[in-house]
Amino acid sequence: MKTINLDYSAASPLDKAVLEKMAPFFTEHYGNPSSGHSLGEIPRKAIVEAREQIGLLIGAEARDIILTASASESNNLAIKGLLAGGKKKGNHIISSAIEHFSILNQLKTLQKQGFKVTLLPVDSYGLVDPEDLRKAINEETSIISIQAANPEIGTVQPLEELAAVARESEVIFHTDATAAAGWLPLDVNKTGVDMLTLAGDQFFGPKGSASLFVRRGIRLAPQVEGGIQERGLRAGTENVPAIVGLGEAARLARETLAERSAKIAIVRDELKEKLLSEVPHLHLNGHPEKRLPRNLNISVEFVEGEALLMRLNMAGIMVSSGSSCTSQALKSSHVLAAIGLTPELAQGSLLFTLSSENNVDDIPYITEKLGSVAALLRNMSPLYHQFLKEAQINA
Amino acid sequence: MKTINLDYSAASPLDKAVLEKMAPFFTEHYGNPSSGHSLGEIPRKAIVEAREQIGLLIGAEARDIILTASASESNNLAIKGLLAGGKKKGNHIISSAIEHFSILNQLKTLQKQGFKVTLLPVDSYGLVDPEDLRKAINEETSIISIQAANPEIGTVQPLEELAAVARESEVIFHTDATAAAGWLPLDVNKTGVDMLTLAGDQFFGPKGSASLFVRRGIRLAPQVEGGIQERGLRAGTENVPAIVGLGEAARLARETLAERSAKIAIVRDELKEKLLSEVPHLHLNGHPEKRLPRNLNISVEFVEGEALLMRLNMAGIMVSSGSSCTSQALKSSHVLAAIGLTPELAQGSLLFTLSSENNVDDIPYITEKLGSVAALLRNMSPLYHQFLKEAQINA
Amino acid sequence: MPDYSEKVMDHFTNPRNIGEIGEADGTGEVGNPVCGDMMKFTIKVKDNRIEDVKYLTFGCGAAIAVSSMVSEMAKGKTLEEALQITNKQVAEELGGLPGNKMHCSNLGADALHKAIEDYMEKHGTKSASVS
Amino acid sequence: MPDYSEKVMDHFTNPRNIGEIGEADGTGEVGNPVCGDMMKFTIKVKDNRIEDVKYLTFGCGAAIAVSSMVSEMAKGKTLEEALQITNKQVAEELGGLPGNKMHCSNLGADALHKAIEDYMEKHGTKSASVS
Ligand SMILES: Cc1ncc(COP(=O)(O)O)c(C=O)c1O
Ligand SMILES: Cc1ncc(COP(=O)(O)O)c(C=O)c1O
Repeated sequence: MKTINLDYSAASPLDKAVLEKMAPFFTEHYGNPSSGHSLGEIPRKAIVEAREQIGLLIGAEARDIILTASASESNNLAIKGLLAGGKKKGNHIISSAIEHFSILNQLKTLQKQGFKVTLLPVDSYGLVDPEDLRKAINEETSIISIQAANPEIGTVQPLEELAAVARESEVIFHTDATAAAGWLPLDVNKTGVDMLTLAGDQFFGPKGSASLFVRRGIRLAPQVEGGIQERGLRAGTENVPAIVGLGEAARLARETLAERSAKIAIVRDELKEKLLSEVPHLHLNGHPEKRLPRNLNISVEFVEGEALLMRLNMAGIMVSSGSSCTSQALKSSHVLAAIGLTPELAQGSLLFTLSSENNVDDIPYITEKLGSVAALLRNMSPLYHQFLKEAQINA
Repeated sequence: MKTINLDYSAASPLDKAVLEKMAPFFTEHYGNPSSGHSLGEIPRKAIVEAREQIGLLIGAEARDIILTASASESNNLAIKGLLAGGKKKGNHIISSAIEHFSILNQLKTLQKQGFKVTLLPVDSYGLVDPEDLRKAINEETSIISIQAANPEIGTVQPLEELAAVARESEVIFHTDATAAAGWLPLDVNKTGVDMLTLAGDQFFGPKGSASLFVRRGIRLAPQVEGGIQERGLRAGTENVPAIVGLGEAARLARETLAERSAKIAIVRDELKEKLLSEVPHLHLNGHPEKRLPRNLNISVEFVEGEALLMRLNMAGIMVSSGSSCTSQALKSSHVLAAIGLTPELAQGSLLFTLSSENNVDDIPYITEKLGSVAALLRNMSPLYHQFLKEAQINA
Repeated sequence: MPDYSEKVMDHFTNPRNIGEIGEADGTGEVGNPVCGDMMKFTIKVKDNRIEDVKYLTFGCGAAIAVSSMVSEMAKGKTLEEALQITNKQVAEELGGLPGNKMHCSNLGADALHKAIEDYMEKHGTKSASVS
Repeated sequence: MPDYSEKVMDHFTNPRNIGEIGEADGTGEVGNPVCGDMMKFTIKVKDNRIEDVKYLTFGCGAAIAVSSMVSEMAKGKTLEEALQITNKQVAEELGGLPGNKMHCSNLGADALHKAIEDYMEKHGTKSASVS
């Protein structure tokens, strides 16, 4: 059976060209970039180049890029690092209700340590209102962290406006751009963000490769302390192949971004249209236009996500869901709750994230399968039977 | 010109067999182990297997292994994680004067936060005295962290005795086994350590792969907060290829450890004998017997390490040094200072770490080159000229 | 796929006894959409035996398999026997359930018991042995 | 190798004017083994000019190259001209030095100046312009 992966944000294959660029650094140019002898030279130069490419993807200079091993690590370095090492204004932090757990969970810890946290609400599309941000800022506000785009519902935030509000009040603005980088044009200077997180595995780079842009003058306390790699901000022998891979993935993403995103958005839009028009009782989550090009999030009314996911999996179709059963923490998506979705619709949510591997030819099959799976599960759903009864009564 | 790498602890080539095992996880089995659909299955199983292999290398169970991205990260998780998340006895920490910076630098930070730190001294061989440890423990002592072996002078600590002292007083004992793992037999239960750090790149596994063994019942606060990977102790999408590589490297290390270590020690010993007998004014650093099988550390009197290193490099021989000029932080080795070496001898130290690639056939060339390079640099050394004058006067 | 046993996968793929008995003798509902699983069991009782049992389930793979398994286990049993069925037994019959599915999804026996209770209440035979 | 310029590598590989002048007119020493670099400059002065200059250096590649470069720059210069040589100029002549080598290793001009001072003191011509 053919496999149709529609869950590329969970994991994507490493771009073959990226792997090729990485390959010599495993066994041939394996040296430590800190070495004083010549085995360190090629790795050292390769890191310089990679850092430049990562910078170029977001309009930053190479020397302002701190290399880490995951978006989670970058996010932790940005917020905890700033609050431990920077010139804090006070004990207040602002973020949004729909951030990734690598933001939200550190905020919980910081709260226990005495920090005050404001989580800005979002509207039913998942948008943060810059006016809400303005009102939330006070003299104690040390950092604002708002994502560039949401990985689940795909909604893209008005980053420039949000960062402008932060700048007016001279509050440091961090953005978790993990879901956006490589898919949307990003420029740290145009948008005026002070720190930015990105991860290579979200745009066909290697797992274990990520970075944090830190605007010059901002002081962070390292979270992994030890050697003075990354200007003392992140200790540990450099993972040269991963860094080289991130650099190459960033270069490829920058060079093909507009085209790649546009192409994928066409397939995504077609899929959306087909699904919404042919399968009854579907509900689009997230913003209809302001969304990541590869992202589609749909709730299938009356049924639960894991069951859907398993049935689709049996048909070779891979998706993910915001249902509690599919989450490792057994909680349904906080993002779907924040946009006001009912628990039932949140449980029945399906997340599709596409790649260039997906094409319109598969859409009829996907539509047919989602239709039949939904019908089958609805047939055994007490909620659907109840709906039918109520519809009969109303009729 | 032939290259003779004698600096394998700085970086080693990835074992080809390990890379082969990793390869399918880049592009084929690229799935996210947390995925609910079948793309997550093979990666998930691969991680289970890798975790088992890592455990086996140190006599631990798979479920007590926390995967991280570097030894530095593991060390930071062990100490800061315990002090932030565990049931602390008090604000006292014991470590040794010759730990890696990923231990020492966090201790500095913790000191600023109010913790009291005792750094145990070492003797001229670099050994910590268990009696010193016993005396240093008080009712406030929450954690003891002493390395299994020193990466620079190679000295192997009496881990079992040290851990026994800790256990008597019911203090948690962490060991940074980064330099020892894969080279010396380690068993967390026989030695009675509570936490153990190791890193794959020290035994031909991939860069960016490391782990922390945490004995059941010990509570740590995650340092990278976010998703609930690694039982909530270390967030971030699993770096599957790196983990698979670490597992395979651990398996190979375990299966060949005794043989590999013995073979390399023979070459190392031969090199030591030849150098010490044929090049005048050399000085062996570290313990003559209780040392890592691949490690040799020698001070070349009257000359400075970087100059030696560069001259040897020009002859195709790669080594490193504990001199200030070769350190990124521009400080000469704290380890050599702790064993009481004079600044001059510390500046002239050379670290050789071998691998199976090295063989006795190269020893005459290495000896000859070290001899001629030392002579050449001594010829321009004010310290050597002074020594000659004093020798003349004394004669 | 989650780490489900073959038996779970079989019951999930081919769930037995789906539906709602029109004029049920007893009805039992557990769960809600917040926790992610809902089950509605309906039973037909004859001569103190469960003559027929059907269910509707909103929930994950485990919840569906559990419902199906419970329906099979209950059919033909006396009410007293059926009341002895525990969630744990159901999980065991299914070849085990992943640890994180033991709580919220493994409610089939509870739903069945509620249906039996409902029947007993309606027929004035509410037993003290209801767990 | 550290990121040394070709000129640094040339002077490191083929250092000029190594040695110690037996009956030197002036001697200047800087550094110590703690910081990692030591230089001892000896000069021969004739008609207010540096007729000969030699050095002994314990130190890293940069320190050796700096010593060698300073010796070349100084030779033949008047004492006043030689006193104008700055560490910065030496680094420039060498095509630059890595940032972390600018401080401890770049002391050649200082050692030279000390040797000139030594000469001037001995000959009672200590000048106010000594930097
Ligand atoms: C004993 C010891 N601990 C920790 C580390 C840190 O390793 P990494 O730089 O890979 O984090 C090293 C590195 O060489 C080491 O030798
Ligand atoms: C917006 C966002 N931030 C952070 C992360 C964390 O990434 P990782 O698990 O690679 O650390 C993710 C992961 O998907 C994400 O989507």
